[in-house]
Amino acid sequence: MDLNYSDEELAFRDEVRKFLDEELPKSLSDKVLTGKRLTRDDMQGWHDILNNRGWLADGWPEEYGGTGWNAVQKQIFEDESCAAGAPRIIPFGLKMLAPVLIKYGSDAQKDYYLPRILDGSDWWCQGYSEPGAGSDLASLKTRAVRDGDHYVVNGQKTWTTLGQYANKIFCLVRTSTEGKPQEGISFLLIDMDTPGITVRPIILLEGTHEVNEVFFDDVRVPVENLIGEENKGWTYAKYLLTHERTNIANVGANKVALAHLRHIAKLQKIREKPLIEDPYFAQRLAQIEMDLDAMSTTNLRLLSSPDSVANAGPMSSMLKIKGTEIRQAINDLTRRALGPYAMPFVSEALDAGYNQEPIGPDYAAPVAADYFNNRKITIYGGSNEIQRGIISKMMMGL
Amino acid sequence: MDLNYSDEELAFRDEVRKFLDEELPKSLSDKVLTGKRLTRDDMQGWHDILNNRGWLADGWPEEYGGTGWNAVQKQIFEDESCAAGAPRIIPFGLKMLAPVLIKYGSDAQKDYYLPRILDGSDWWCQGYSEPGAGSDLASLKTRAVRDGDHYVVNGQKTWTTLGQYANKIFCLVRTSTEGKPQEGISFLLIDMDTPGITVRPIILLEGTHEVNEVFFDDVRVPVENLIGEENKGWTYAKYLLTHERTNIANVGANKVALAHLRHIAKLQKIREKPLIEDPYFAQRLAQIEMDLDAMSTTNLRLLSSPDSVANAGPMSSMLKIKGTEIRQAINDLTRRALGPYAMPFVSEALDAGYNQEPIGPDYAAPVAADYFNNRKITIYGGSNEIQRGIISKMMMGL
Amino acid sequence: MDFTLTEDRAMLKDMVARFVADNYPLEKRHEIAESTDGFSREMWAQFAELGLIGALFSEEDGGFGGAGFDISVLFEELGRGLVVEPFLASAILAGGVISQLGDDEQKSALADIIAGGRLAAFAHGEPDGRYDLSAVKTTCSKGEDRWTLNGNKAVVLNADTADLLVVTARSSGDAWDEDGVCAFLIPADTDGVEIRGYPTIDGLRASEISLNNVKVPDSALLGAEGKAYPAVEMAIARANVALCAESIGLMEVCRDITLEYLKTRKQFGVPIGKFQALQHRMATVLTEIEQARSAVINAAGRLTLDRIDREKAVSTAKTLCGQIGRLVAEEAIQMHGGIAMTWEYSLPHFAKRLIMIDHQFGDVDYHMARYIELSAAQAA
Amino acid sequence: MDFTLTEDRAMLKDMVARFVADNYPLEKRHEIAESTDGFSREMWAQFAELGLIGALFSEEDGGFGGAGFDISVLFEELGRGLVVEPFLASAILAGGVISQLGDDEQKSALADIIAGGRLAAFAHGEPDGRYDLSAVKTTCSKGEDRWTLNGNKAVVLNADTADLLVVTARSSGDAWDEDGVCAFLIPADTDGVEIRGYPTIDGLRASEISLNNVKVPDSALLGAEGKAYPAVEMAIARANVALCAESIGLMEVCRDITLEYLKTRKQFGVPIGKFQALQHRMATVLTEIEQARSAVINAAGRLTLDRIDREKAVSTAKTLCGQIGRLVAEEAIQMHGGIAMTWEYSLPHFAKRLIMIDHQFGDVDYHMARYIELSAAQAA
Repeated sequence: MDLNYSDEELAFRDEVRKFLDEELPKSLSDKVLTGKRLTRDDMQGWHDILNNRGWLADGWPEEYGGTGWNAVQKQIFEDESCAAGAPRIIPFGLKMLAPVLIKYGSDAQKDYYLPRILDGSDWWCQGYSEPGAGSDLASLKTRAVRDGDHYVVNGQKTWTTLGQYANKIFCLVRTSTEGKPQEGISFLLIDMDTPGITVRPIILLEGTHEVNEVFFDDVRVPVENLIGEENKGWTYAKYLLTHERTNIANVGANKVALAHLRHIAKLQKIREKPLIEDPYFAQRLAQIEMDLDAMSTTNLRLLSSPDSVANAGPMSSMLKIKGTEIRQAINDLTRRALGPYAMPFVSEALDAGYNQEPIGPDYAAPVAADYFNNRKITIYGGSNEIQRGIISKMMMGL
Repeated sequence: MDLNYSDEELAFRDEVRKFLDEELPKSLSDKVLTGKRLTRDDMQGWHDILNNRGWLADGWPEEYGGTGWNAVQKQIFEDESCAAGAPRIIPFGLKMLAPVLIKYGSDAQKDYYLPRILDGSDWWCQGYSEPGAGSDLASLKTRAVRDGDHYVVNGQKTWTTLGQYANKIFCLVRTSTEGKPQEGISFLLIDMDTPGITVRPIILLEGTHEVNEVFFDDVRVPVENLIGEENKGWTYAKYLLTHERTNIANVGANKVALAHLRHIAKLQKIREKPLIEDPYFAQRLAQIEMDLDAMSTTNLRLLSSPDSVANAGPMSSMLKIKGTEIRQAINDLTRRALGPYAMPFVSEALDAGYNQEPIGPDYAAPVAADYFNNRKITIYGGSNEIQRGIISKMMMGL
Repeated sequence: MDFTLTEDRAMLKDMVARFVADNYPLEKRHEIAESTDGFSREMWAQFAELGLIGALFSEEDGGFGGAGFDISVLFEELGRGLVVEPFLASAILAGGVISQLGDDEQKSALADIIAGGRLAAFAHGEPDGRYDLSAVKTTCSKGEDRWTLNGNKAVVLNADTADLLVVTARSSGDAWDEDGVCAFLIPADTDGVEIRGYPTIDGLRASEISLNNVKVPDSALLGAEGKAYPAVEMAIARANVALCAESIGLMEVCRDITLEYLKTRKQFGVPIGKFQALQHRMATVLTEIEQARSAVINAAGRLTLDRIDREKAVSTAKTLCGQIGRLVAEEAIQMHGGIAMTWEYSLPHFAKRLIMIDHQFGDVDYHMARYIELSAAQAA
Repeated sequence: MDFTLTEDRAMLKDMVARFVADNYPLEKRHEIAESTDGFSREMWAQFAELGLIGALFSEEDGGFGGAGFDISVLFEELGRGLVVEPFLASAILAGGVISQLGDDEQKSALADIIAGGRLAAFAHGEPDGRYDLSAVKTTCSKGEDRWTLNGNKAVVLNADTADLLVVTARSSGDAWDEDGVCAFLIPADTDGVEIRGYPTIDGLRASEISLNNVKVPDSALLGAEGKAYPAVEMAIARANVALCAESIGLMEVCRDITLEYLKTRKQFGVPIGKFQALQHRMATVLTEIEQARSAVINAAGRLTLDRIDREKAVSTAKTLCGQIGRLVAEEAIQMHGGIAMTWEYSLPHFAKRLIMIDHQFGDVDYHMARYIELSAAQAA
């Protein structure tokens, strides 16, 4: 047992800091740290900078361009990136599709798609959920019918995050209705430019456009775009979801959000004293700090333990549950920290370039919207209820 | 809407206070208010005093000797009795069996048993639960087989509270194994002196003897001791449980326990200041006060509302859940209030007549034991999980 | 004790419920909330005609109600409809202060307010004041026969459409002194009054107000110089009863939408309401809503008690409604899943309002602390 | 960073686990706990022989361990066995102070303590002191070549069987000053020391001690006059790591017993573990236990850091273990139902100890407040 960074780890941290200091544009980190909305170019720009440095693919094997980092290095990179105000890396191609391609894709698929993910040629989005298939993903209905050397796809996907920017979508489609619902699912890669695809925005409860519906109307997809075997897509889908949950602990981002909350709590006054000195507020803040401090060790401990692969399912479920609960607690307390100034909501103030005087303190504008928006994190990627089910099935045999 | 007592209600309250002042023995209220253990005579003595005044049976129709009080009067009586340190009335005959007798008993049964409940000739205990039939009461296995004009009873009951003092037990027994489990159950009155009955104490986790196991070995019970019809006992049992839950809100007792906690918190010091002024403690205390203040109105509101009969099931479930949660919160906070002095446990110190110097403050002795003992209240009388099931079935149709 | 509504209030309740159900569907509410005014003048006129504004005033003031239970009955139904019209700003807050402190001349404005012809707003909270009732730094200094006001007011409900403002300012003492707080009734277009309106995240309108050498006549002073605090406290106590009652309406709508969804939405081949984990959580939601309702009844009924008992009941209600409102809103969203995250679905709009009520006139922590202080003062 | 145990500690863990499983069944534990001494001298001798007491001391002090992870590994296993022998009192607390402050003469007692031949106890807490570390009102006044001690000590673990006492007393300053606290190492049978032993609700033994004109020689003073506080704080930090680790062992036993029960106990025709409401609560229990374990690892590993970082980590662990321990104990009892209320079943004894750990050396509220103070000091 040793909780201290080794000399190598410290050297790595310094290297990361130097890189961030030199390469992360100030205009971009300012946007991130003040909660402004990012454009497609903002996100793509940071992706390209990381790719140039060879630090984009921290979860890939080195042979495909991965970094070869261990769990501690990954955490150092995440912590430092978040602290510096780097945008989050868009995960759909890099962290969700790529592991599936690497494990189950053909050589041709790997050779073609992986480099395009790295160099930004492709922006992927995810075609999993459907209006009738949320937590119960296996009940999906989008059909793909073989017609010569194409599949013809009909149906509808939903909750497609940043689908408005994507040129590719990976989809779960039903290729058979026989057997259990899981058994007739296939995993298809689809070009968003194919005729018959329509993207319709879904506006979220606080008014933003992050997610979309994607409609498929006789969309013809070449059979070589199938991953692995027909009707085996459920295996690949589950593999992907496990990877998604591992990323979802978000320790680094939570640390930054907590630091921002502390910053606000020092500036906000309650009866002329800093809010952070108010005993009730201090108690709520301390609780979150303690939870996150433990969570950070839980994260490293579970990710670096020898049995991490065997228990990947339930362990990542625990990380998902606790990570999202802590984040929601931070969002909630940040909202409270503002007092009455949580109420004003001038949506334009969240766009870069807004130059009117803020309503109330300059950090107030995104806070309530973030609280509402982040209700999603306990719902998506397998709701926390689904995660509890996984834990009780896999760890307890209940 | 009027939250104030009417003149008549105020007059009633004064009458109750005068009675308590004159009739409740100081030696008894001292024991109750300091958390000492009560003897059988203590409990029976108070029962007799109430009976002499005609104030024993507040839930019975007047024709059988009931008080004829409405919901508000009952609450006033409960509040005042608890505040004065009156012992709780042993409910098994008076509040559990009697309503069943009155609704489903024969005239002969009513004529014989009801007066004996009032005058203390009979001390009843409850034979419901079995080792394999707890929350799932309908799965009970104790058999009663008809043999001439007797039933022959074999089996085992458990959690029989104060069975060591009882001369009678009312039992659910299986008289048929056909149909659904609920359909073959009968409701029998059994004399504890009948040959074949053995009572074995169960010692609770804090070391007290409150509950028992009762074994039946070829116990012969006259058929006239059957309540209502054979195999219809489930209906009577459910009726009884609903009455039990209504009493279980325990608002008056909770108010006294809370007042005692406030008293302790004024005497306990934290860095030379009264504990009650500590912001964290004050917050926990205020939360309980607020919950109980609302609960007290919920209780009166639901009990006195016109649809109280129709919704008796789910309403009493809500009262049970909230009442027990509040009581456990009080027990928990009282335990914390003591600091290190929650640990010492000299069991004899809880018996009347113990005359050694207390360990720590004189109010400390019963506190931790009460906390542990009262874990039972969310389990018995239909666990809070069972109550949530009732609410979701009956109020929500889920 | 009696827990049934009087016949008059039962009628009021039915009337509002029916009107809102018939005339205030959610799409219409969105349209109204997004309009320039942030509410509908036409609706407001209809509400006035139905006597709903008058229900919040005593007969003496030209209304026909004004008691705690009148407020709670009305606002519960307004909550059910997510009504955005300025009942709180114009009637309860500004109207409430005028009613308590105004002379005959000033009180003549009440008739217009009740009739819906004039709108008033209550410019009291300040940028650094958070929820504290006496946090008035805006100054008023008296000249020959007029006063000069300087300062800033924060998150003032419906000020950008108000004809009249009730403005608080300090003639003596330090911020956080109760003594020295004055209230003035002034036209909203008085020189030096700058009002910057904006939407709130839950669909209301509020404003930042700056007061730059605002000159007002002596006759604008409401009540005695420096003695406005008790009336402010009382008006805000009534506002909190209104907000808590509104939250009960919101909670019950969230509950009902969720129950309906649990019965109809299928996953894994069955309605999700068949899942015991959700059933038990929903049972908790139902039980807690009854607790919140009781707290609101207690607060509405105790508005007539002594100050400390009144304020303790109000703080209890605002604390419990804040806690339980959050539970209800968050559980309703979580049990729905993704659909509850979308603008086009009904639930999130009720949930948003339910959460944001905690930010008006004191959140859970503020009222908990206030309750503790009041209890200590009572014990002393 | 590295989260695997060293080979030595892995062996220690296995050895203790095996010994406890083989020699310390629950019936035996009850028998031991109910004996006059409240522990078994025979067991103690065996523990000593196995080197378990020595594992809590550094090589310099004649042990072969003594680091945070040695404490946590050992106490977790002691927790699993509900072991009542005085590891905490004699080794961690009294031994820990002697080790830090003792001169060679005084430290010679450590060999006996490690060998199990002599028992020591730490008489520090006082009747009015609650959990505060500097709440020492017991006085010590210096005469020619001896000191006179007067005062009372409260809930002192295992004092009634101790041969030696480490007693704190104040030579200067007011209660709650850190400066002025002295520590003395004295025989327990010194004249004027009155010890009243009693059982605790979780099966341990503690004592009230009164010190009436207790005369002790100069040579009994541990370290410099009035400067014992830092050593007391450090000894109690280590005690809290021990208690937190013990609580992890207890939590895991409660979890395992409950899981087993959920799989075997049938109601409504199925094992109760099939009920989703219980499954989800159990998943929360599992997740939180991982959090508690992480907090203990952090505290054990940070014992060597600067005072503030060390104490923050300790307070974090004691807070989280207190909160999560209570969750685990209460949920385990509730999910069992009635059987968990009975003395003859195993679970409640683990649950009782788990709850009562919160009452030793600072409960959840105390450590939360302490954490906040330390954070503020760090920020300043």
